[in-house]
Amino acid sequence: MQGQLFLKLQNILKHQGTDMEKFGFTISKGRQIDYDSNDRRIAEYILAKEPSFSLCIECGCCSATCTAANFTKFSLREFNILIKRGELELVSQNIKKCMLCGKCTLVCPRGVNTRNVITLAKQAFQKTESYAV
Amino acid sequence: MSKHVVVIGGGVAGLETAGRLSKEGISVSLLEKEENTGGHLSDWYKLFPDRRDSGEVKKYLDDLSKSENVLLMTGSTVAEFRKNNNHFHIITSKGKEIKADAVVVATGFDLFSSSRKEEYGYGIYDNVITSADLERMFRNGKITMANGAVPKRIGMVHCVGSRDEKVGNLYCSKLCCVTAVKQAIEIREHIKDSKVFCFYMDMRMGGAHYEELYREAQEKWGVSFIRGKVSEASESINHFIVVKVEDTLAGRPLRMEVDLLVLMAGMEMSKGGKSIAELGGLKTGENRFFEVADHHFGSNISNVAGVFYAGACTAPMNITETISHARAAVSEVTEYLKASGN
Amino acid sequence: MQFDPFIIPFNIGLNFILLYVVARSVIWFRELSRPDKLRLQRGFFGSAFAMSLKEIFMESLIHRKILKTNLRLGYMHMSLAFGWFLLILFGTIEADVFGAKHLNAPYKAIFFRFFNPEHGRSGFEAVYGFLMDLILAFVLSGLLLAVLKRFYSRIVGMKKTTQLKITDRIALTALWLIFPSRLLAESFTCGAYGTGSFLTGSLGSFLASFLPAKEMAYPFWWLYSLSLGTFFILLPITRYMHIPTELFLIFMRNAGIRTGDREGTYSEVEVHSCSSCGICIDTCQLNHSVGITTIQSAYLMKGIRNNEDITDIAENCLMCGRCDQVCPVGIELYPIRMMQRRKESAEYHYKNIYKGYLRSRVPVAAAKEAEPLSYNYLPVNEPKTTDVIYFAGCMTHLTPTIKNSMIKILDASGLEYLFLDENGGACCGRPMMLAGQDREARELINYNSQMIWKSGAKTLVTSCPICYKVFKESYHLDAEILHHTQFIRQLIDNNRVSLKFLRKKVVYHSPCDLGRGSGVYDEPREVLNYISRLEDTRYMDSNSQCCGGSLGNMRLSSEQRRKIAIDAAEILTESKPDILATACPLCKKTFSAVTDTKVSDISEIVAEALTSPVNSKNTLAKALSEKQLIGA
Amino acid sequence: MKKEGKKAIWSEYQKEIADDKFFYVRSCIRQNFFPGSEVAFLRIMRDVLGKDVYEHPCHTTCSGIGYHSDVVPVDTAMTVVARQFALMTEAGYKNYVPSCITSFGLYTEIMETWQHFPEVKERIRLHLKNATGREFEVPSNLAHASDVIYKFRKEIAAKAKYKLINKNTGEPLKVVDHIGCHYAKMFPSKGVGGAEYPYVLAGMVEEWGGEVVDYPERRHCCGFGFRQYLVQANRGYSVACSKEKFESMKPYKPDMIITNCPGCPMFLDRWQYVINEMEGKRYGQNGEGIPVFTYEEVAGLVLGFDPWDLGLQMHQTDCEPVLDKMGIEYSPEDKYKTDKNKIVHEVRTLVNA
Repeated sequence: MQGQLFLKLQNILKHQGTDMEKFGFTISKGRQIDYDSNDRRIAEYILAKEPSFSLCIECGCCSATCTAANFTKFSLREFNILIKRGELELVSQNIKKCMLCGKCTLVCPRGVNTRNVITLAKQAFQKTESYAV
Repeated sequence: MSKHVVVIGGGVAGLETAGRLSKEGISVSLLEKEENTGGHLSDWYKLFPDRRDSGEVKKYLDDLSKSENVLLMTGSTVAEFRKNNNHFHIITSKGKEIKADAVVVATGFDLFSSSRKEEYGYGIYDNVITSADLERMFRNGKITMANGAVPKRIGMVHCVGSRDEKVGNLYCSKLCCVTAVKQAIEIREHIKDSKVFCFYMDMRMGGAHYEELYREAQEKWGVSFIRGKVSEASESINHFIVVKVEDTLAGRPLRMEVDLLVLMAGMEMSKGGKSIAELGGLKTGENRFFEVADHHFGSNISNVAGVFYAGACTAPMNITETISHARAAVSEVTEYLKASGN
Repeated sequence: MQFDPFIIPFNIGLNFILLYVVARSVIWFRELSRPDKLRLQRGFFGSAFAMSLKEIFMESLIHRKILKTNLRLGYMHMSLAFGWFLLILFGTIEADVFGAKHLNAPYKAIFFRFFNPEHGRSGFEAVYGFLMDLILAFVLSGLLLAVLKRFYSRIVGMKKTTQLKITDRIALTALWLIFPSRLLAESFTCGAYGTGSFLTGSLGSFLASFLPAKEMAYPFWWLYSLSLGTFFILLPITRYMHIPTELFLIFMRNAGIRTGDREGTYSEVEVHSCSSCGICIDTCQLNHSVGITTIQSAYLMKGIRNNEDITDIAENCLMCGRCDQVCPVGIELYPIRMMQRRKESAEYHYKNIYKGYLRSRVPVAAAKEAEPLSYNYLPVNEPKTTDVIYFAGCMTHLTPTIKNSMIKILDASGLEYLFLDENGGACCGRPMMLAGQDREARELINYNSQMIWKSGAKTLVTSCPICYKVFKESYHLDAEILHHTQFIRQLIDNNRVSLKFLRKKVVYHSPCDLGRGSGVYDEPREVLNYISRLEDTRYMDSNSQCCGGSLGNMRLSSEQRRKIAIDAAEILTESKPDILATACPLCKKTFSAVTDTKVSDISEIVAEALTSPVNSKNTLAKALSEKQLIGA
Repeated sequence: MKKEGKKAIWSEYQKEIADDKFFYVRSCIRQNFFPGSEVAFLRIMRDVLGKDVYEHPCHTTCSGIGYHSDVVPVDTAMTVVARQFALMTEAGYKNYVPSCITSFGLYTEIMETWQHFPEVKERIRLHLKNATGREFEVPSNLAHASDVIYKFRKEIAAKAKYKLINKNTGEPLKVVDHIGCHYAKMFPSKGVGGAEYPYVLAGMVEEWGGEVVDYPERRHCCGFGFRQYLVQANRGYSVACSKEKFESMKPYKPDMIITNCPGCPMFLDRWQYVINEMEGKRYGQNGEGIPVFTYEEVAGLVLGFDPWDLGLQMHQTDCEPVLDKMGIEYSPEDKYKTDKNKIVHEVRTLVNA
């Protein structure tokens, strides 16, 4: 234990090491969606090719019947919203969990072509390398 | 002996009641505190759900109530209100004394004064307006920000002064949601590439064709609906309004700058109604609207025999319901007059 | 030496097209895969050769299939193709018999009248002349229909014909000029010399009566040669390339070569054998019900030939396979469209060079490094060993009546079974495949296969035709794969279930993936016949319609799907049946939303007809049914 | 921005503040956060304004810091508060003035509770009797120290030697006012100007020549929530809150921040140093920080007290820029000299870090 403590102190004195080592805490990253600085081109891309995307009232019927959601954390309702808000991190990591089985399209009370939305989203992520799936 | 009825309030309900009563051969004195009748109707631009011009309904009501049986007294309120052996003595603020066999209270509603919701900064930040202000802008055909520029991104805050314990109004005003959707569509029609955001807790689109209007707003006009009650609005350095809300369906707080923020003010018991309640000893409910005798088959009857209610003074109502409620009041009055036989 | 300058354009055109066709065939043959080369060689010398000749005669000349589907359109094609063939054939004989030498250059046969104006005055020559005129009239009648079809397609009973490209237009005009210019040329020559038969002779003498026939004839002979020449030159880059290519196709098909799922010579030959005749457009429900007329197979083929961006065309299709059934040229349209959907993962694709006269194969950049697995979140658990596996499929979970009926039937059968995806298993992979994403589909296929192998099942029963087709085609299972209608059929045969007759008038909608997709037509109808009064409908079995709910199409809006479903349901329930039966959860869900007639799956009707006592515990059912068997 | 809108709200929230004979109660932590403030308050009240401010030697903490950290049960807190009131009654005073905003919040809460539930008050009376034998009276007027300074802001302005005005540009200093959350957020009617647009500090600033800045995150907490900064694991939230505020006020280029709570000046001042260390960001103009003051310090500066007597050298964000702008003479050399001019330990500040 002594050695480790000494190393910690040494770091503090020499001003290296991460904030965590120097201060014992870091500045918490906010969870706020900053709508104005987000990039919503992927949402616009999807909306242009699939107009029914605008009809979603976020009722969650699709996520309820989802085959993948039965096994893992995957909510199409949440992804639709996050895409519209330009929060793409979570979506790009999880979108390939979808099996395209089509149950969501079948149950959607607003007739949103969810299968096409997912496919277009995947294409869009492929195109923008920062979120390559 | 022809009967005489006093109708207090010259809005939609008052005009409809006066007109229908005169058709039954009953003479009416119609008291209206403003200089002209129509109540809020003359503030509206187009009406939901079919977005017809409000002038058409105004014209219908004016034609209906223009008859020699109806004595219109504008600019006068009720100073005194006494009832003795089922006659009513009413003295108006202009000193005129009226004797009547029955009274119909049609004092309607007042819009919630949005400045009471301090955290939204109405009256403080330049670009925070209410839905009534927006209707006026539509009527004059110009939607502009305080500095005259055309707004591109508009936010609409639902439930301002309704369903809100902090301002003492627990009830839902029922019509702000559909008004917001209607106005969102009108904004999109007036301003070409504008973008409208509605911040709602629940979309209460219960009336006929309301849901279709909601769908049209999404499908045709690309209006975005974000579920979350706006916590506060403040002004950024370039006079945009910063809206802070939690996007509850994304489960994360959200910050957004809008050019114009429209507060959908709810409906409250009117100031005139409150004074009539005191003068006439009329009971008001927990939400301060008049307490009706029975919610199913007595929604026009008050706790004082001979005094009847018509329209939104009993509860938030749209124009269709107000007119039907007024017609029901007329049938209650005629039945009462026949029964009392004096 | 009979020669005249006007024959030069004809000769150039003819030699060019012959050389081109030979060269093209050699290239195509060289690019064939080894097994296909062997098949083709064996095909040339075996019985397939005779079959091919017969098919060439019946299809390329007579156009038997088009005649069967649309008489007037068939006659038009037959008269042009068969008529022209006869003209060439008898023209050559004429040149041999009556000409100076026996073996003549082709131009001598085609322009025989020019070189022998005096010919045909009497005896046998006149009879032969009459025959030649008869053939010419036959061709001209077809030509007349073709011209009218172009401007008013109703004449030939076609709602819509394909739009044409510029080169197509020029080639078409050249084609249309060939026979009229021959008629006029021969008539003027006959008019000038007083020869010719009923057509050329009478027209000739009529014209000669007020025109200087001798001088007028020569320009028409030029026109005749020029139009032939242009037509031959332009042929390779127009849809008329289908004329030579189809011969090559017929030989390859009869030799046993199939399209497979990779672009190659056979798919290239198929793409160039499409004559854009428009029959696939006419039969497509997207055309009738939704008014979409730009995505049908004719445009897909044209798009591939001209290297256009056809993602929209490739993806907006119900994949119902109806156009496959009616294509007169017999092209396997379904696999070719799937190839276009798998564009990203293809190893190579074709590119036009020399303005489309030739196409070269271009290797596509190697696929990205192995992508991380998409479905490693699926739980790997040990299924219990069993003989029979019931795999409901995603869509069946949305139609619980089917699931419950199947459980009732399985329990009643007394067989030991495992309901593999009872609480929602993984998708069978076919919808992913339909979207052209094979790699992810393969992952799902492996996942499901593991479970099925581990269970050691001998029979796999599924309720969804979409799953059935992928189990059959892409899974490598040793279990026997049955759609539940086949399974019920087996139960009835080994009378494991006893069913009562339901006095119900039933019509059967054959789901695309079960019928056309997998060839299962009989068992569903037999089961229905066994327990109810099954009636026929306007479209049955291989040309039954699609319900519109297909997962093959990602682009249709819910409104468009409804229109297709409404039209299809209307036709199906023309005879006011009690029940519209089908064998697919997706069809059931789509139809039940658009018709008042009761829509049930065959399993539901069977469950209703079950007489033997049903109980949920297998063992108890087993004991009972054993007793019943002994007792029966 | 329409000023009348705010004035209309301010007029609704007028508060009754006593004008003399104050029973002053100190804060537990303000001495070691900003040592000069409480002394300055007493000096201003007694020497400058000539008010009677009595400080009972035996008064203790109000136990609010424990109560808000779930360490002290509410009955105990009430009994401690009752004892404070007992000291006040014994000393013959009726106007209770706590120096700390959290205490003010707790006193208001307890007095409101007693008013609505008299039986609780009797129970506490019994507790106090058993524990200390003392009797207590509820003060007739409760006002926070900043309310009192607000009440006499005009008198202070009259005696002012300096103004909150930039000497060389003549422009009023742009001041961000940050009100402690416990001041009015729980009981809006108990704060001057209400909870949304509190006027207690804005009144002082406008009276002394400054201009108040209204920036979007003005309602945001400064990060001093006990459970945020006490527990190291949460300290990241605390500095993140301050950062939100700094990012939001930066465009307005404020000259200084005025506060009235023990925690806000501490953290708005210290976190500027930490953020500079962690992210190298500074929110003031030309590479400086934004100096943070308590209202007593500002009053002292306006009255011409020596900055080092006010304890400004203890700030980690240097105050010299404001002193220069206001034109206050001060001697940099004896910044860290005690009255026996012995050098005390030098504080590592933002600029010279």
